[in-house]
Amino acid sequence: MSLPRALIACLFFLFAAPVAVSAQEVDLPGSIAQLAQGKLKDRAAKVEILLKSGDPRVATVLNQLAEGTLYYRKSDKKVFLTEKTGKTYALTDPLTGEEIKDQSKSNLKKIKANNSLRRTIRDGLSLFALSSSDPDERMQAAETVFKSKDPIALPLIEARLLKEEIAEILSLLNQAKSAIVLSSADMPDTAKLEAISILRTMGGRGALTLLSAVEAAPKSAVAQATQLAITSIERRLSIWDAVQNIWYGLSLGSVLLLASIGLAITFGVMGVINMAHGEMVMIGAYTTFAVQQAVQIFAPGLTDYSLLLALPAAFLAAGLVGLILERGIIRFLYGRPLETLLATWGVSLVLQQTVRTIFGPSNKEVVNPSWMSGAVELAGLSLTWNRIWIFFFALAVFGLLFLLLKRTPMGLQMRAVTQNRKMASSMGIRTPWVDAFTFALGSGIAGVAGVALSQIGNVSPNLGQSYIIDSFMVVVFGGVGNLWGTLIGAITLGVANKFLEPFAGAVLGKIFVLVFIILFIQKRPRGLFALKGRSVEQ
Amino acid sequence: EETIKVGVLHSLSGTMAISETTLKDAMLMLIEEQNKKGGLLGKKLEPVVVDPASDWPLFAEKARELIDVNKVSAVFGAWTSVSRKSVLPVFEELNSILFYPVQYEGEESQRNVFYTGAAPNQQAIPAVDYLMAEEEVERWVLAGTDYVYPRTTNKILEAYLKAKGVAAEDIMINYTPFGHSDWQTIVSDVKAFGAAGKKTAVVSTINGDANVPFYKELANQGIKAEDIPVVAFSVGEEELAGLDTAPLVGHLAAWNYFQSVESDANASFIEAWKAYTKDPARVTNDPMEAHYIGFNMWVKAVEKAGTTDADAVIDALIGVAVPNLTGGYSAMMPNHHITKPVLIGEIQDDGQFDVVYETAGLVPGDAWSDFLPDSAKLISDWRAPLSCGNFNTETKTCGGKGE
Amino acid sequence: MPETAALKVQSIDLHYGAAQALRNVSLVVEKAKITCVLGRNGVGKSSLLRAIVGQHPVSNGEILLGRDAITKAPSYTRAGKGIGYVPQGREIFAQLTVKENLETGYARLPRKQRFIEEEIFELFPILKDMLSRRGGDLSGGQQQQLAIGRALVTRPDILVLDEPTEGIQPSIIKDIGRAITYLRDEKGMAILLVEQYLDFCRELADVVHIMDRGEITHSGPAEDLDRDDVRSYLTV
Amino acid sequence: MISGFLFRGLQGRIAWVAAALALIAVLVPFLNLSLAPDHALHIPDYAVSLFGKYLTYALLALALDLVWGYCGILSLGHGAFFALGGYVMGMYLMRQIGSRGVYGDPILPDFMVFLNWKELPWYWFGFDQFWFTLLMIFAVPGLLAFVFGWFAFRSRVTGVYLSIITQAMTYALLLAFFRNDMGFGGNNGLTDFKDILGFTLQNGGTRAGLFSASAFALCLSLILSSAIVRSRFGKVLIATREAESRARFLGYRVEHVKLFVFTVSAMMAGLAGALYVPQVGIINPGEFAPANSIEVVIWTAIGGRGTLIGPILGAITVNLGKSWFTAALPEYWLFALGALFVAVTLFLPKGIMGAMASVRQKFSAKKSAPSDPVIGTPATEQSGDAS
Amino acid sequence: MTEDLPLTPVLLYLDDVSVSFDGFKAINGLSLAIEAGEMRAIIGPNGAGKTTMMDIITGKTRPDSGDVLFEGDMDLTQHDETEIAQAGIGRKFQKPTVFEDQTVRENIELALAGERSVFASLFYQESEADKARINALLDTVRLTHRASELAADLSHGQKQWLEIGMLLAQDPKLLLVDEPVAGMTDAETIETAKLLREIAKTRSVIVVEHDMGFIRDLDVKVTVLAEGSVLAEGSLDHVSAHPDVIESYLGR
Ligand SMILES: Nc1ncnc2c1ncn2[C@@H]1O[C@H](COP(=O)(O)OP(=O)(O)OP(=O)(O)O)[C@@H](O)[C@H]1O
Ligand SMILES: Nc1ncnc2c1ncn2[C@@H]1O[C@H](COP(=O)(O)OP(=O)(O)OP(=O)(O)O)[C@@H](O)[C@H]1O
Ligand SMILES: NC(N)=O
Ligand SMILES: [Mg+2]
Ligand SMILES: [Mg+2]
Repeated sequence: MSLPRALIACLFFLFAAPVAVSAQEVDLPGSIAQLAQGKLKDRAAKVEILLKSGDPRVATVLNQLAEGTLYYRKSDKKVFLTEKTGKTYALTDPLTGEEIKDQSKSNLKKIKANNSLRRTIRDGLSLFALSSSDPDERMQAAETVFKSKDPIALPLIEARLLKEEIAEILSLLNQAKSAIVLSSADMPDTAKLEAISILRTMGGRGALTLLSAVEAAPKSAVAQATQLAITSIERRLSIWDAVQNIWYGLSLGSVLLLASIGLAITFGVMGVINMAHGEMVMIGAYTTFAVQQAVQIFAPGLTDYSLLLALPAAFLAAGLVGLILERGIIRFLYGRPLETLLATWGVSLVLQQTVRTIFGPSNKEVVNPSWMSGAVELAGLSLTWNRIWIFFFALAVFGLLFLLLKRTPMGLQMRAVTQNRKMASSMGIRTPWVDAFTFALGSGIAGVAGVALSQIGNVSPNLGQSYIIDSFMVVVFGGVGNLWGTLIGAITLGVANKFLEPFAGAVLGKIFVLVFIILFIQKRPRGLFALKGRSVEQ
Repeated sequence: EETIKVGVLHSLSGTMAISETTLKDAMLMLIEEQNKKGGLLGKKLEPVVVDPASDWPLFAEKARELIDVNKVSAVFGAWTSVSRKSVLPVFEELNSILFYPVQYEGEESQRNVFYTGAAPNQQAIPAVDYLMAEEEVERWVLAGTDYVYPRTTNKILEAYLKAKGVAAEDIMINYTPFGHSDWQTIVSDVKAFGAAGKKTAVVSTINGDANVPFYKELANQGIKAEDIPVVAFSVGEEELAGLDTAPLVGHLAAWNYFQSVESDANASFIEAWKAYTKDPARVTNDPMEAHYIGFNMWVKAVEKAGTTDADAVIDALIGVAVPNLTGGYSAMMPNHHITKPVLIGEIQDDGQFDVVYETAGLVPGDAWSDFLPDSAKLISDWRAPLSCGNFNTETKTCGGKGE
Repeated sequence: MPETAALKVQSIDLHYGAAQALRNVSLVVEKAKITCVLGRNGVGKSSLLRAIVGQHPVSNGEILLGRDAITKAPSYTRAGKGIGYVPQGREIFAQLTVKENLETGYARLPRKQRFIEEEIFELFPILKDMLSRRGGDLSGGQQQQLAIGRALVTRPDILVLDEPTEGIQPSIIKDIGRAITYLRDEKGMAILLVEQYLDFCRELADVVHIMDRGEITHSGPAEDLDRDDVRSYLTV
Repeated sequence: MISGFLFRGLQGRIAWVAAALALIAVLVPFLNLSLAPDHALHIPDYAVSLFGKYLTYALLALALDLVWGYCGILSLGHGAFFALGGYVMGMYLMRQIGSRGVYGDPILPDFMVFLNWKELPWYWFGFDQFWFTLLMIFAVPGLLAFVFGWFAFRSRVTGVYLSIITQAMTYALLLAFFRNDMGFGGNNGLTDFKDILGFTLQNGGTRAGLFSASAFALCLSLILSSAIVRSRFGKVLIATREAESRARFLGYRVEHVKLFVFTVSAMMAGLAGALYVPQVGIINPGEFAPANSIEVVIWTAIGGRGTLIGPILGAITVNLGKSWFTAALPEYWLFALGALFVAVTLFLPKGIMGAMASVRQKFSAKKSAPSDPVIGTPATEQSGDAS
Repeated sequence: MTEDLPLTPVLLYLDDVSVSFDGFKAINGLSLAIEAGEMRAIIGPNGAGKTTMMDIITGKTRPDSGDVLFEGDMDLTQHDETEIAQAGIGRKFQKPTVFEDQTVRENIELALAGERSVFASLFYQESEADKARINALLDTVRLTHRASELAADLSHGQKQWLEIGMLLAQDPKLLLVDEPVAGMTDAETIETAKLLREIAKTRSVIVVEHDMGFIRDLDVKVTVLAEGSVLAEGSLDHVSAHPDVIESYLGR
């Protein structure tokens, strides 16, 4: 959001435009110097004065104030625009543009802003930006005006409406105009009716709020139109809310799927009650952190793609730990599944403490890459990018695993070995190798899940613990040993959770889901996709 | 060589290790520095560290061990209220001293415990005042983890807001389980709640681990501080260290200390801390400051009493004032809470807070909230002759003791 | 003189914990011959086979496959060297389909040999009908047929069968008998057969060993064995 | 008949251990209270309270072993019964506070007062009476176990499915008790207890008394459990564990068998919880945490499951280790404990009791009937067509 | 009970029973009547549905259609395994199934007839008569010398014997024996046939076997099942001559 030069250019152009009308003669150097004085709460008034000036240089100053890059020099309280270069700051005089390089932080003091000040600046500057040559800025300005409903903007919008060519911005401007029209008392009914119809097409909560606030004589055309618009919007909203909720459910389901899919191998296929599964996820998440750190040091340009590097790294790291675990401990416990619970519990304690010792006990910061930040608005839906990616990623991991298990000789060997190790060996299958591979695969997949989960939650030594119970619930609910069960189980529990949450609240909702699982198992004592027939009895 | 033992009772493993380990380190540093200054009463201080492992009954067991077996003179420890509640009878029975460094729900004043963290009136109420005055907030979301601290705080805030004329439909209260990680629904509810045209803010008493996914979801759903600010009471520098704060700039926290506070005491404390941990990136936070204050108060009281005997020190502590890290002095009051400044800070993209508001003077901690009907009647004063943690001003009896 | 012994067992002992199940057992399995082991319940027949296929370690003695000592080798190595095993109790992979059960035999085969020979389906047509049924759902006799078929998929040089006729209908027992003869005569396979079903054994075997209490008490060519003689060895 | 039945429990090693427990129930309070602190045989207060707690853990582990070791029901939710017993006792202790609470309310516990509750919820009635409390200590966990077991066993939920739904049960209770609206003090739980049956809790004598009660409770439960497993019913239990459906074909009503032990075991766990709470001074929803229940399983496994003495030894050993490590190696104790678990699994597959048995076997040539049953094969390894 | 109903001496009556698994008809309109005191041999190709039939009788599998009546009025399809066992139907499985973690003696003890309720078994005291009976049974199945060993340590054939012992201990009215002589030597097979004939004097028995010598020794009426229904019925000689039986079962 940093202020581009383009804005300044267009402000020059603006001098001839209506804003200039409201521009006042202001003592610029004095007012700017004033910013460095006094308390934060008095600063708003000074900003207002500067905004009135209409001077293009003011926009830069105010933007930097909002961004927190406006400083004054301690020695003489002179205000500067700053740019951090390495460890030092380059100072620019806001009025003369004169530059001073290599200033140390200790000579400077930041001029603070708070939210309300930033809001004042944003609203004020949006008036300028309405005519910016950068479409993105015009778009943002229109949105800001829609929120601020500042009547001053009305003539500016109308001027711009005549020139605007981009349809999207055009409609935003119309919406902003409607917002202003509806929230001002003295507008003609025709204008109001037009505004209502625009808002009706726009839909959404913002429109609804504006419409609900419309004051009109009962039974008047305006009142009726308003009422109709409100009903129409509400109906649409309720549909979109339901769809949105399904998406939340799917998204939660995909997180559950990721968390449990490795367990579907180590526990579901191999029968190892793997209490260290969560820690494999944790290892994946810490690998992501480590890779990100390394990328930031060695190839800062690739930071946005460090997740892609983290995927194989996490698979290998967690897989390797899994391999060591299998060769060192698990292999002595085949045929004694309950003992695997004890041993892997011990391993999970050790792994947690190891991570705590190496990385420290507190959360680690894993940055969301830009392509996983923010949301996409799709009709009435708001889908956040990280959830979208995770959803498809989970499906992809599931698909690959499914193919591996069902369609490859290795998959067949894995299943044979876990069903009857001795006989598999007598069929010529290298059981130790298959065991090690299978466990490492399950662990590696848990690690890969950790990469994804680091994007939405904590990366801390406790990370594994927060997923382990849910993972077991999913695998068991779906039916142990059935990969489809894990998929459908995860999605079902996710959606069920999200449908209960609005009624019951998050806490009771979760309790209901647990009770649901308990009751469901009564109906299907071997899970959703129970293996049937003689082969499983006893 | 005879030493004075100091117990450090913070979880180094389990769910709370994430917060408490730092406090253990801080205590070790404070003790080491005191020893460099020549110790106390001519003796060296010796820390005794145990790990209660985020397991509440284990807190009680370890407290007993520290006092009974290790014979410590005072204990610095606990974070969650339940861990404090768990050790409380032990300190009472064995008559020892506990310094508790974390903001909490209040409604307690015990002879053997000194509360150096904030009571609700030292954190929550000023924060709401700020939002009303500065941000002109009219609609409130009180979001918390479902446990006693948020429940009590929100109860107090609800009463306070209503007293200030906020309508019931302009308050939304929401509780989530510990470690809640899927915030999609709640954040979108907040968004909808805030779209009603009135300026809306979120007052968050969300605990520890649940914060990272909460803020990530806030950022991704595009809730900006300028539109719907979130003010948190449990998010400090340590918590922010696990987050990309760039999208969160402008969201708020209310504490009695921020690392960014500019004072000489703070500057040297931070320097010492970074040197002690050998980590230039290590941050400081409010509970650390509370330990800093509590420890210095204890040192001063022991010097004043000339002994580490618990009774003498407990009496000596009241009235002791030591420098805090924000540039003033904090004093121990007769209700075993301390005076503190209240600061509101905005999150910056470097993971620090920028102080945007500070109370004019120090706010004394109120053990018994004035906004809860049954609590409003109570006062605490551990000085003779009252010597009571919950004196009922109406019946003129000491609640807990007057039978 | 060419080596005619496919497998040599040289004075092995086998223990289950403290209990000894085999004492000083020696035996030779010749190429292209059917060697039959007879004995009452619990005398150690299955234990002997387990020792040979590597499912239970021996405490003493040696096992030679051709000239290689395989005494300590794991089962999969032995399978890889050509020992096919049909265990007592069938040991079907219950959750795998019939087809997958058969395909587990591919593990030791080079890629281009990974197919199921038509002969197997000719011998056990039922398997072809039930390719996609789960192994565990088959009837007892069907499972027995699957177990034999599965062992044949690996194209073994030595086929080790533990009471293969158990639970199988008479007509198929006859087929199995024919098949075993065919494997010996046409493929030169060495066959080691444990049986209780005396007539079956007498009809097929070239060499017969009789076990009692963990020892081989009598050995000799099949034609030398008198029916009543054997009966007397086998009575309780 | 009952006494004859119990007497059957008092055989062999069990008799010795029961006698030892009865002895320490008497001796420890004596050595703690009547000897001067510097006397060589004096037992310090700290040790009394510590071991009093361990005894309740041991009782919990014993209860679990009855269902897991003997009947093959791996309950990952036994902590729930323990916690419920604890809450029942906690409610009694809360009501004993009376008007001595901080707000001086004669009826309402403090946490209700400050959250503005106006009256006592119905489910808090009766807990001012000790006899009622005593009844509830058994009735509440017993009833939950009965209802839960009734459905689960009738539906033939077995194996991991059963384990996981017991985990779901305790997890749901955890979340429910965390809720302040439930009226059990939320996360802070029930605290600030003053006295039990008129005896001040912060008094050495009371603590010694509670220690004694715990030792006796363990002693009696041990005898009862031993009587159960030595009866023909005990053999049915093992038969059920091994081949449930085979037992059905013999005419045993397996679901009743399971329901009976599950309920008895839950009651024992409830008793353990009830004795635990006054000794540690707090009960909070954390006791419902699934990890707690898993730990109980681990104590049992370490001691040796399917033996009655094993779980007692296991509970005490692991907790002693934990108490010691958390003070001696506060930053590294998880390594030690984790390694211990792994080592026990690898080197003592049948736990401490199994190791002791094999040592004994080495000395005595004659092999006795094994008392440590082998753990069953996993479901995935079973094949074949019979039952 | 059978004395009361001399006109309907049918102990077990399967009426037009069918069951299918995933569309495969394992039992197809099967009807069969076993009289009180009768021993019946059942033969038939692998997969004919013999074991499935036993599963249906003992409550393990619910038929899709048809009735199974025991003692005239008890519809077995409405009862579970426990009730059916308590009503007096005992079973030996095709694959020997014993309690491997318990001793041979305990296995017999568990099977011993008597009250099965929780409280009865809690307070059960072994009587002299019971003890004698257990010893006698151990003798019968020739496992006395291994009585105190774990059943897991028995060989395959020994487990077969143990299971027969358990079946006898149960003292049922109807015994279902699935391939009792699989894995036994010829001599043992003869012994078993004798034993079964002895048992059949006092109760009904259904035997499934593939060993024709054994069936001949039993010398009873034979039912041939094929593809889930009755193919032929009569004496062994009669059915052996049946061309379909030769074709699908005996072979040439
Ligand atoms: N896993 C085992 N553990 C302990 N003892 C065993 C085990 N398997 C077999 N035995 C014992 O070893 C002896 C030999 O058993 P094995 O199975 O080799 O007999 P077998 O000759 O094959 O008998 P069958 O004809 O009944 O199959 C028997 O006494 C048996 O009880
Ligand atoms: N659960 C099931 N799912 C699919 N098919 C099944 C199932 N149970 C049995 N079958 C099939 O039903 C048929 C009858 O099986 P059953 O075990 O009753 O045969 P059987 O007559 O006992 O044979 P055998 O003599 O080989 O023991 C077989 O073809 C079998 O594959
Ligand atoms: N006291 C608290 N923050 O739990
Ligand atoms: Mg055998
Ligand atoms: Mg069959």
